[in-house]
Amino acid sequence: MQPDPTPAPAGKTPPSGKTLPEVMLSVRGVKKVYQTDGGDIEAVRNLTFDLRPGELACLVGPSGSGKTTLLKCISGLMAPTAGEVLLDGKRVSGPPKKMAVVFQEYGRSLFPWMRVRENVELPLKNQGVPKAERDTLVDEALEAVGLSHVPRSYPWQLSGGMQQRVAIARAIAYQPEVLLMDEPFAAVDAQTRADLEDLIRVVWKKLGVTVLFVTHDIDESVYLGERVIILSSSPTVVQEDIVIDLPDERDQLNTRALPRFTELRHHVYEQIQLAKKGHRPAAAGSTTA
Amino acid sequence: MQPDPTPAPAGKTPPSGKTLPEVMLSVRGVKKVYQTDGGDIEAVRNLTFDLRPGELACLVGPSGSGKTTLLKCISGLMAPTAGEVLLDGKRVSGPPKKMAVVFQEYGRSLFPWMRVRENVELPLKNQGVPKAERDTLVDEALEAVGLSHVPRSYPWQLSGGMQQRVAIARAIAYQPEVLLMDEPFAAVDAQTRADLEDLIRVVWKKLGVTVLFVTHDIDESVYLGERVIILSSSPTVVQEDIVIDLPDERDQLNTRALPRFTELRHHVYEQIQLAKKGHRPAAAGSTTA
Amino acid sequence: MKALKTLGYVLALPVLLVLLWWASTLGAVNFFVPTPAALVGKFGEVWFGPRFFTDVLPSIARLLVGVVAAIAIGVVGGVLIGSVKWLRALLEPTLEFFRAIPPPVLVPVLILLMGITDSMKVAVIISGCVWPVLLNTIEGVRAVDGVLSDSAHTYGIDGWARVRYLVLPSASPQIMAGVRQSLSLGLILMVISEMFASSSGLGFTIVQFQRSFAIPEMWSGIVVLGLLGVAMSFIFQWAERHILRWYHGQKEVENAA
Amino acid sequence: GSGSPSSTGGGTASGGSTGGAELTKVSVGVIPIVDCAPIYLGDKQGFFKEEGLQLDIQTATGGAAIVPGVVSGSFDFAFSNLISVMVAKDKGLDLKFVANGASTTGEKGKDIGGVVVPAGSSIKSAKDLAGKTVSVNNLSNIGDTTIKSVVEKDGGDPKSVKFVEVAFPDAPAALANKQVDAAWILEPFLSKAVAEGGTVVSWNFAEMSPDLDIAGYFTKGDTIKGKAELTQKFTRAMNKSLEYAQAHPQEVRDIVGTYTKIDEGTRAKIVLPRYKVDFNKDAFKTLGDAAAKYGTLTKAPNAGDLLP
Amino acid sequence: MSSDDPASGGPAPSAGRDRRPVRRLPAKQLLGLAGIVGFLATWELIPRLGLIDERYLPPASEVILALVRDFGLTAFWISVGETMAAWFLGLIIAVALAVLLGFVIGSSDFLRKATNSTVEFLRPIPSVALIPLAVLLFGVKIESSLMLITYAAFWQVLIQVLYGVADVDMVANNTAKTYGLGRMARIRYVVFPTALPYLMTGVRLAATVALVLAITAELVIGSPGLGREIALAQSGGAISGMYALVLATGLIGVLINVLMRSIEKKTLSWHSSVRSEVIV
Ligand SMILES: Nc1ncnc2c1ncn2[C@@H]1O[C@H](COP(=O)(O)OP(=O)(O)OP(=O)(O)O)[C@@H](O)[C@H]1O
Ligand SMILES: Nc1ncnc2c1ncn2[C@@H]1O[C@H](COP(=O)(O)OP(=O)(O)OP(=O)(O)O)[C@@H](O)[C@H]1O
Ligand SMILES: [Mg+2]
Ligand SMILES: [Mg+2]
Repeated sequence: MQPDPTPAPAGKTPPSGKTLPEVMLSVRGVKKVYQTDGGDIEAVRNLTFDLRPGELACLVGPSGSGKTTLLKCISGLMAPTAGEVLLDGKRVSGPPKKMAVVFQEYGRSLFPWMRVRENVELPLKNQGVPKAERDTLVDEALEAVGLSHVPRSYPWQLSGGMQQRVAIARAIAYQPEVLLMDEPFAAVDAQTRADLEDLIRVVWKKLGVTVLFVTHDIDESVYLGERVIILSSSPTVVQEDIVIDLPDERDQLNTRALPRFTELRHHVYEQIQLAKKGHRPAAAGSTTA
Repeated sequence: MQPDPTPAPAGKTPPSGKTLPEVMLSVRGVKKVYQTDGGDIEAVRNLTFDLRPGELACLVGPSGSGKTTLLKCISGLMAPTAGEVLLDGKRVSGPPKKMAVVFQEYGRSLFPWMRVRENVELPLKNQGVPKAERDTLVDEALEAVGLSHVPRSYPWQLSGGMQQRVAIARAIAYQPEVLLMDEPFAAVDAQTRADLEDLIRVVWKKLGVTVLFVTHDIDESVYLGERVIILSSSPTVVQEDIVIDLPDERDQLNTRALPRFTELRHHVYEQIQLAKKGHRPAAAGSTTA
Repeated sequence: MKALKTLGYVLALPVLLVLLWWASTLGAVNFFVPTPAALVGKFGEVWFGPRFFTDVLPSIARLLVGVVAAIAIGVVGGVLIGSVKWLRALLEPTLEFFRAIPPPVLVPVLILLMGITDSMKVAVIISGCVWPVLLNTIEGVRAVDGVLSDSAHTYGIDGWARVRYLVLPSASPQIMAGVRQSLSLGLILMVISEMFASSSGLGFTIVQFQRSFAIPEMWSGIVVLGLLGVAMSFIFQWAERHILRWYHGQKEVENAA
Repeated sequence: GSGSPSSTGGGTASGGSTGGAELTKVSVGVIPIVDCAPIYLGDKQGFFKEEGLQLDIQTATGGAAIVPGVVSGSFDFAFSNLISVMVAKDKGLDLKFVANGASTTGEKGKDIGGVVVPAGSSIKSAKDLAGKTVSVNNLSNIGDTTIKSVVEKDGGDPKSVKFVEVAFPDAPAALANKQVDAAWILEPFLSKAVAEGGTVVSWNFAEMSPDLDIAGYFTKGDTIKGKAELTQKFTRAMNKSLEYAQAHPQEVRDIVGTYTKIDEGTRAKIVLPRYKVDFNKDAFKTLGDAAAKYGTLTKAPNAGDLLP
Repeated sequence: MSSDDPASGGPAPSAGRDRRPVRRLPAKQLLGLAGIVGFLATWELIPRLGLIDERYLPPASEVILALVRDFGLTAFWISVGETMAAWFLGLIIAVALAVLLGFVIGSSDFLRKATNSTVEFLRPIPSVALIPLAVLLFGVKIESSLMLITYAAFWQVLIQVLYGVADVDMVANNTAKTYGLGRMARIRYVVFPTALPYLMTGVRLAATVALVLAITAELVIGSPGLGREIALAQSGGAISGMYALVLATGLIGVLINVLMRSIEKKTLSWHSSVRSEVIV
């Protein structure tokens, strides 16, 4: 049914011709079907795209289009029904090293029996990072998300937005090579959100980390990413894959004021609306829809 | 410390002079201090505002400023440390009848042991609404949030955004007189969000329900509300209370294009930035800050 | 003031029940049901003497060893069986088999294997006490929240670290329920272990009283068991409050409506 | 008592022929051991029906259930060893024997119980048990009481014998595994233990008194006073059964197979107790005095109060 | 109304289409069987190798043979029936009482505190110590066993229910509160499902405790059933026969567990412990 072996480029722009040397993360013909007692649910039909090392891509798509599912497949938490995910050329079969994921359900991803600081510290401790370095990393991360005043609170003593920021701090302190984030700013206020957006870009540049960022905020996807991957509605394929050709130095006021920003934003918006209406890209549409 | 008995208007514009006859929900000098083993945390210092019957007010404020705390006090789930909440002139001491709350932690507010339909149906069933009427209400609500295709799924088989929409459907189907919503659209995509915003306004008009709507999206607060109440950062007081003087008929394209919309939006944005920076309004600032 | 209130909670119902019992013994006297006064009289006479050191203390020592060992075995085994699916499938029927074997039948086999020793008695205690801990641990481990488990996975928290930081704390509320069960079961099994192949001990003494129709003495022994149970449970509840502080905190804060 | 086929079989079969309506029901608590064979046999022979009694034989496994059963009235009569009843009487329960149950054969070398040591043991006679560990089925009961008095008779120190509780079925294993130095064992395990190489160093019952009665049927004082006629009927039928059993050992061996799980081979070999009607008062007194001396009883019992 | 077709057909979760999990069962059952076989093999070897004398612990094969012989006897099945009747009645009474009291006590802070000491006092009282009382009240009949079974099993369930009730998710509970669900409705729709996994563990614990006590009571008191048969075999020196009955007891335990597991699978399909087994 689906073109497993051939890594057919579903989008337009990524340099999918020269695959091997220049690819960090490669998603090839991934399909996921959930089996429930009410019948099978095809969450993702056929997704193929690549991320270069150090790329920052945003993933947008209608609610229920399979973004979380895809992230779970990439992080090796779930095996795809068909297709495969390659990380650094190796097939992903379990959670890879040096990958951090910020889950959509932030409230449930923090350990309620650990204080904020311990939550952030745990992955580092587990890796054997020496105490002194660990302390610096944790302090910096908490400072960066604006939570340096509550290190000794338990997660359930924090507001929703604060909990989400703890999860972000944990991911940043971990200094991963690949960072997957699932709507990480959904619960924070506009101002904090802007600050965090800039934080992500700073971290990304500093560490050279490959980032896949799921968001529902179209402005955010355009402002943050080098690329925006738009998913169709379920059954899901890649609707479009746009390169964001904005200047590399971004700034909340100036970048957002650029005419090109508005253009791109508008384009993404239209695509999502198309996706919601059930329109499917030519390449994938040929199979069934 | 705080001016409990006198319902001093903390904001500017609401018609707080003629309190008794025209007030549905009255928050008077509410203060909430959480007691933890790490010391007391003053989440809310002193909040006073009124909502008229059938008013739709949005509540915005920095992350951790106590919005969720306030909602819990209003819904009678938590007793305020000082001050009181009056609903229809009666002091709230437990969850009042005909009030629906959409919680920020949507994932945990759905019952995992019930299917989507049962989750939405439960409050109605509990109220003794006859089966036929119940079915109509549930169907309509699920249809309205775009979930009529998954009534027999369990909540944990849904995506984050879908779960959140189930919680919204449950609140709508309940046909409450007062509706409290805590960032109800945080997990849904832009298009769905727009649709849901319009849905809330339709329901609000149809049922004449009093709505208090917490959001982080400034555009949303301005687009939705008749009033926007801005909270200061912690310790929290009302930073400002703005009447949104946009035409009553709103429309995603036209309303958002109005110059007045941009103006208001800008104003709210500035106030939140002030709040984040720790600036406090004159009335409350006199106490400590 | 607070201490007084706690004391009230602890004593009110027992006092009420003792009064009821006293009232019910006012009329007819039954040989097998002594009056509270007779019981109290015997209590001091029987238990505050050399018997305390020769019978009660050794029993308590065995009980503690047994219960602690049972908890350790139960938790370790439970974590293993709960997290490894094929192991669970492999062992579950066999474990259920052993669980259904009554200790009195098990005693002869244990005597064969271990002789008439203290360790045999401890083994009897363990054989009964592990089940609540084991079962609860297995269930607790199986019920670890999916999102939390995923988080741990992606941060490379595997193996022992996963058990220590994720599995154990998350299962701890349920493990504690099991431990609490096994404490009182331990007391019961202590008595059973001393019913066979024994010549001293608290349980032995109680059974001996029972056989020789020293009924008030027997009931006074049962009171000792009950008091031991209360003492152990209070110590346990205190420990639990510390171990599960996050859990109770989480529940209580929001419960304070 | 639906479990034991003999009681139900006997009760209903002849109940039809004699007109069951006039029969008085009596429930008797027994322990399913060889010693209780006469009542089963008597039931089968119709001795109880002749007295107008319909037996309901209920089995219990030990004194823990028997005495409360009699006190509460669940059993009209019950079987127990002498010491258990002495102890209960000593503690203030109003109990009295109504019939004999089983007695020692009185023959050293061929009795129903003895103290067994493994082959090659240094223990040669009763006095050597001093300082050794000896297993009995129940402490402070007939086993340790008789052994202590035999040890004393033989010149040993009865106080230095260390008794532990091991059930009869487990005793041979405990002995073989050297967990005890000697084991007090009753039939049917005694024959087995001897066949497997054990040596009996003391026939404690026979050595204590060749006429020692070991167990009997008892009831509570209320029954004797309130239902005197019933008691007399039961005693008569029981005595008849005892005599019949003593006269027909093969029938005893056969009927034992119906209510126990002793296999036929073993049944053929085991030593049967002596079944006799009258209690031996002297032996009773010896036993009671010993029990009082070794602390099982607070004071020596009065034979007249306990025996019929 | 327009969307009636898929939805309102049956809002009640009828367990009609549960065929998929069944396919998996054989592998699981095979493993379980392998476990049992391994255990039996060990048992067979211990006496065969002389670690324990064959006279005292007969090899498994001999015991199984004896058990198979028992299977042919009506008396055996009558005993099994008697034991199971006592087990079932005792368990039902214990569970019913414990669930009732557990929810009442558990949902009131006052009651929980006030009953705590008494509960803790009564729980460790061994059923065997209550035998004289039981016999005094009921004689050596099934009622005695019932009283002991109920007493022992009751606490197991009660404690589990108390813990389960305390485990209610506050967001879920608050949600229910704001939608006007009263105390009873909350117990039914929120507290009960939350406590259900705890309750199931409690019932599984109690089911075996009840079995153990049914056997023990029959063993010690002598009321009819498998336990008395064991005592008879023991006192009759029928060692293989005794172990055969013990084996039968264990098998009943395994069967009870299979039953409990299948009930659990039905009632807890939504719970993450069961869920995690279906997915992945
Ligand atoms: N455990 C599950 N069992 C069955 N179906 C599932 C499960 N998880 C997800 N699905 C289904 O898969 C589809 C995609 O879900 P997913 O969570 O990946 O969406 P998403 O893109 O993350 O949506 P959102 O933006 O709302 O979070 C949905 O239709 C959902 O119902
Ligand atoms: N259970 C609790 N125990 C202690 N402190 C708490 C508790 N719940 C909330 N707080 C504190 O109260 C303050 C306000 O929290 P609240 O959840 O009301 O904020 P919020 O405005 O809803 O924030 P957000 O927009 O991030 O959800 C925070 O500082 C938080 O740490
Ligand atoms: Mg998602
Ligand atoms: Mg909040």
